[in-house]
Amino acid sequence: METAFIIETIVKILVVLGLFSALAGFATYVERKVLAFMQRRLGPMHVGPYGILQVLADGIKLFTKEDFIPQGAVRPIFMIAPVITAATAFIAMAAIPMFPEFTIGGYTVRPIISDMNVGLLFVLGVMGIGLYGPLLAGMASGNKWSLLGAARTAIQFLSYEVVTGLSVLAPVMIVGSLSLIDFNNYQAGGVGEWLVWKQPIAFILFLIAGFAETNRTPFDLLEHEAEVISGYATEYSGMRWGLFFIGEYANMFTIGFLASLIFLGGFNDLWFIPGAIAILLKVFFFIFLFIWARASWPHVRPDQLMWLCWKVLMPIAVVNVVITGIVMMFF
Amino acid sequence: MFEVVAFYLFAALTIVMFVITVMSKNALYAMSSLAAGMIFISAFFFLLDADFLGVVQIIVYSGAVMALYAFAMMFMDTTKEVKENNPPKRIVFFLSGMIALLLVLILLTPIISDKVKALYPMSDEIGNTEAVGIVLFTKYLVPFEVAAIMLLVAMIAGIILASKRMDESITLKIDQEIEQKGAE
Amino acid sequence: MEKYVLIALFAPLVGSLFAGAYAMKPKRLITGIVTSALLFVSFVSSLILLFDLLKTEEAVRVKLFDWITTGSLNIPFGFVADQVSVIMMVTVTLVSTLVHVYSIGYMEHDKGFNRFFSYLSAFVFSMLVLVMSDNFAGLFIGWEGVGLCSWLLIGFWYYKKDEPKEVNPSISPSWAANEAFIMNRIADLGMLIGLFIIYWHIGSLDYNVVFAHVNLLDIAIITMMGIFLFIGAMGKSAQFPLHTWLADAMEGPTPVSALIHAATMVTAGVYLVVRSFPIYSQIPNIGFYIAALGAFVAVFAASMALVNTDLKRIIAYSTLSQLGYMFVAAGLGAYWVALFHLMTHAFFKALLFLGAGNVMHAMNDELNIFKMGGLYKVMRWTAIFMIIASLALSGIYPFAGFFSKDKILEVAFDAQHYILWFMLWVGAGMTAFYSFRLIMLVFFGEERYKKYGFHPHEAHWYMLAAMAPLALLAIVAGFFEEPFEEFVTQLLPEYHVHIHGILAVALIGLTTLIALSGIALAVYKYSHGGFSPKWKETFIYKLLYNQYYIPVLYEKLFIEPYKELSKIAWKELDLRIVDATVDFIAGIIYKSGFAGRVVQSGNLSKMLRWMVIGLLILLVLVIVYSPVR
Amino acid sequence: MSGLEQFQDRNVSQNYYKVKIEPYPKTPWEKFKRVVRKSLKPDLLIGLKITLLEMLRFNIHTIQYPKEKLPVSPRFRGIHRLLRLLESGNERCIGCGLCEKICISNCIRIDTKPDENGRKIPTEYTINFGRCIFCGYCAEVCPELAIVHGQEYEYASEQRAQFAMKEDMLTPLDKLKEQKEYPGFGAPTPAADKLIKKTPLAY
Amino acid sequence: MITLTHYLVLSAILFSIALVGVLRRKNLLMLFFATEIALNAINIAFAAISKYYGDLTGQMFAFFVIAIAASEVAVGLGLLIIWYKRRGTIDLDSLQTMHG
Repeated sequence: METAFIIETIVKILVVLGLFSALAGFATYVERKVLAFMQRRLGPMHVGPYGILQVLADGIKLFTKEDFIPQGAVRPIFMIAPVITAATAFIAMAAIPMFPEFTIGGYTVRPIISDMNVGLLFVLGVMGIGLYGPLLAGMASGNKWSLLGAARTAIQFLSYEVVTGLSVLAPVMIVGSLSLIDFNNYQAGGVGEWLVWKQPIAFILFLIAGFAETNRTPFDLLEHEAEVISGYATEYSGMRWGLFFIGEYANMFTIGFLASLIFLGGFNDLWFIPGAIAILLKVFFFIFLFIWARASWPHVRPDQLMWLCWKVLMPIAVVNVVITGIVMMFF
Repeated sequence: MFEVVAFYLFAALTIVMFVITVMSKNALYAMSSLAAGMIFISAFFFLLDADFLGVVQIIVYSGAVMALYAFAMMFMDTTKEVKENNPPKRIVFFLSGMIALLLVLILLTPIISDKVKALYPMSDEIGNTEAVGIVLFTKYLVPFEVAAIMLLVAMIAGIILASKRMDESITLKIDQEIEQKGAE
Repeated sequence: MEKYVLIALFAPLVGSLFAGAYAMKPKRLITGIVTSALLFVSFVSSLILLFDLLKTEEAVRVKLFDWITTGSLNIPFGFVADQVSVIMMVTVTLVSTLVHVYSIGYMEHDKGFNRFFSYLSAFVFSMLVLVMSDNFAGLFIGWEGVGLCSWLLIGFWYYKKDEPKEVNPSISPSWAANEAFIMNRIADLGMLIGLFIIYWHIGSLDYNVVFAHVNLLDIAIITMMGIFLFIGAMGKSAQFPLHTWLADAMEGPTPVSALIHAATMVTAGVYLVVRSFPIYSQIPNIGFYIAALGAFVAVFAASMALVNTDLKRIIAYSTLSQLGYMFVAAGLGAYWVALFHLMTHAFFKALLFLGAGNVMHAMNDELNIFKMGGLYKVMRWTAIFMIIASLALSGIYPFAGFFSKDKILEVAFDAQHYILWFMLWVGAGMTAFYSFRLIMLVFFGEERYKKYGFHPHEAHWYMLAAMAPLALLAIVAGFFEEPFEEFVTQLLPEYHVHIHGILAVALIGLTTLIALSGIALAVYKYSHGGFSPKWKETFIYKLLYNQYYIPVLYEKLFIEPYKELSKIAWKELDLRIVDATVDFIAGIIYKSGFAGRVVQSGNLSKMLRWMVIGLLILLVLVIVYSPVR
Repeated sequence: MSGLEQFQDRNVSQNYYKVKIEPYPKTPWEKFKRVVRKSLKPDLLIGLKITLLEMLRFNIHTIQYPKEKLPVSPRFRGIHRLLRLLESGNERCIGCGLCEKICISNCIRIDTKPDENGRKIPTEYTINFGRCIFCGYCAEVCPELAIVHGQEYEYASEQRAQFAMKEDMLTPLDKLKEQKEYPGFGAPTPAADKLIKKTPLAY
Repeated sequence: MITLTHYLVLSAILFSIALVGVLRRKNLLMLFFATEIALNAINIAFAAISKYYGDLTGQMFAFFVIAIAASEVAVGLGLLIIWYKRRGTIDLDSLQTMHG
């Protein structure tokens, strides 16, 4: 039993690591293509048919590029920072149930690495730890643009973590559990049972905060070229930069999974679509949404970002929680 | 088996991290290793079936408190080595070593009687989070509210302290500056 | 009914706190309006209590909480609204409501507007505590409270400089405030001794308990009680040896004089004597002494008022004189008469002061009546009000003063103290004379103010409106004599006058005659240019004008020896013995501090090291004394 | 009004209209209202709709450059070309040195010698393309239309030597037939004669 | 088997490390760090006792300790930054204005 458990866990970890690394790479291809189409361009076309091998080419380039460390940097921290980003992004996935249970040769597999009863908080917490990657990178680089990027990281992540937490609080109150599997099971009754109908405001807030936490366009201030060169990543090159990149895309997938599980019915069967496919469709919708928004919207100023967080989103989230509480108490 | 391995592994990691924090010349090393140590400590909480405490440790301590430290450190040059004239090592290590020794002695001798009764026994039926919630909002409601007010006060204090005018306080002024102000 | 008691008591406090919140701010009209409104609430509650008491004849008692409970001493915060205190409450709240409204206009341009209303309302609260308390301790709190508020209000313009007499005949407000305060403390010491005696012998301060047990005590002890309590009353009511502060207290704003130094606070002494009638009725000797002193003050003060040229001081002396009348009544056992005169006097004296305030306002705070004259043309309403008040003061039928004052004269005659009666009779004539001397000099005759370049004008309509109810009461209050007597004597002992028929009519006639002749003399003399300047050279005039040289006497007799004594105590006693001892001890501490300051370097790191050493020691102690067995 | 007239009409003020700029919010409450107003107005969604529609229409304008190239304007100032006389095949350059003089970046060098007929011919003609700024003065000043700008714009090279080869610029003899009389920047336009006649002269 | 004693000893060791930091360091920021270590060491002891005596009170105290740490950081860091802005150093010796 114990050995089987260990083997199963290791296999799951490897699958998640490999799959999501690959998916992150693929997502970059998708992003470039979709952005290009939305801007009446073609995107990568040369490597492979329709540029599909561009991912591979990028990978080769990143791996073979010189790993450059500036003289003024604090070496160990500088080196470890990208690993933190990537690692936390993957650790956060440990508590996410990706698919419904399935059996292979009479052995039931639960596609979740660790089912803990504080799963949701764990995911959010570990994603919060992800802020150390950019933060330490910026502080260790010995470069003022990096430092500015790090400062922006700190304020943006810290502030929007509050909104994420508060917006998720209302669904948590309704479901009465922090385990994501419970969330999924709560919405098993079909589209009508989805929490998004009960908590539309929480859903929107969660999405906005998700954009901010994954450092996506309207809120991509950490590495905004016109202002801080490339932010915390200014001094990075090669695979270390690639790790930041993978971490970011993995975080996008995490947010996609979270949003699907909490608000959009998770991996329950949707009409004729089996659950596994349904959740993949939802996650890819969210990925597409991230890209779509990047193509459509300009980004905001840092002070607007803070203002939006503390004076608009957080009060709305608090009011939402209070109203939810009142409704639950009296009805 | 797992527990033993995990305990010793994390104990070693934590101790190493904290020793780095305490001994390091570089503030950035100290901060990073401290943050790492905090996360490793949350592992103990998970081992001790205090899931919620562990998650809170990660979110609050590592996520917020240490990030605040990092943010404060951005005001200083963290890549430089911290220069300080440390007190003589012998005194420091003698004092701390003695205290460590005494503490271990005290804790190893079973002076804690076995008759301690659980006031709020943990039940297996409900999860840790729920149990914590129940105790927190019944027996510890008043301390909880007081803690909330304390946090609010701290928040307001932090905001006021960080506001622009505060570094011009008259009480902190050096005499020269005061005279200068008077002359204007 | 309890809630009305509490409302009546605490509404002024709320108003005071509200106005006090704005104390340091520039003028806010709202403070005046709110405090006035709250006082009106208090007045209405008092009226409700009064009518309730008329119907049920049962006193309302409220016990808020225990204040002091140590050993056998138990002093609760208890309040009672019985016949006496309700009368006082109604009077106090009515007068103070009107004074508040009046002050909105009077203090219009003062920078301490909000502060003024805070103090004024605080005074009313203290006064209500004084009259409503059901024990001597509460009364004493109120007693001290009104003293404090009086001090604050007399010294309201504390920033005015203290100038020598040659430059400015009046003294500085802060000096006056301190004088009043110190005089009152001297008297309060006597009162405190009285309270101690009561507690020592009876073991309680509650009125009911005290009055129930007082007749069981030795007559000497009761006499002591009566004397010491009366010393307190003397201070508050400014009776003879302690009377100087009242005239000086006129340095405060005029509404303060109207409210505190005419209508309410100074009558507290009378109230005290009336309230403790069971004590005083045991000791008629002391009562007679009180009456004699009262009669003396009545004439004494009236005589000083005859020649004074200061508008407010004349009225202040008149107040003194009237307080003397009240003490005569109280001393002779006619407590309800004293209370009745207290009430009517409150109305017309407040009216008189408010009128004086109008005149002062019109004359830019000029107080010398010889600089006024002919003001009737510009200040008709004020003049009418003041004439009404003066008529009431002089005791002319049908004004209120006639009924109450005449009753006192009757009582004096009836008690067969004919000398007292004669003094009071003379006093009545003097009262009439100086009242109308004032009226004539201020409102009629030559328009002297034009020489000094004043431009008088009538006061605001609402100030006049605030005076109107007082004027009305000054006219009609006397007709309530019968119901008043009936109401009050439910609690106070009845006093029947045995004079009937011709004798009574003759007495009334005599009194009216001297009052009328006083008026006639004043009107005649001052409409024909007043007395000749030669009169000012006479000894009598100088004596009266300098207040019988009593302030000078006090200066020589008490203040200067005290200064000498203080000097000796400072130079010899304090410096040589006390300071030397203290310095020696300080020296030891200094030296040890020098030696030990190495530890207290202010260096956190070093301090932390000390802390850890302490922790180490504690841990060693834990090991040594470990509870393992 | 036709397109050209409309373009040439300088009296633009009649078409001016004022853009309504709402006053900048001052109080926090106004700021909040503005955010609500802007959030509830479907501006953000309209942005999304536009990009989505563009994607679905798939109206791509990309030129896949190495495979496709856009035509170049005749007045484009690319790599210089040295021309020959069409009839004889001799170089047009007479070695006057005007181009050398006028070149503002000093990148032209000419060496000349008299030939057997006593005429001056250039022995060396180099343009340092590392320095040339393609201003076109040399072509404009040339009295013989010997040097013009060609259409070549792919300059990149790995060797410095390739930036100054006279052989590369000079029309090769076998391609003489393909050389046009007025090929690029610096040559008069084909209709130059007509335009000159229209110019009124004082004499 | 891991017993309560293991956790308590670990807690004691961590606390002593914090003590070394408190005694040794002169940089105010480092002092703060050492304080955090001390608080965490205590938290481990609380959670362990809570587990081995089957009582949630220990965990409650750990929560309150975390709340206190958060408040301390908010206020302490504000003061620290002000001090740094004014003096350009956060060395403990620079805080000393008395001569002792």
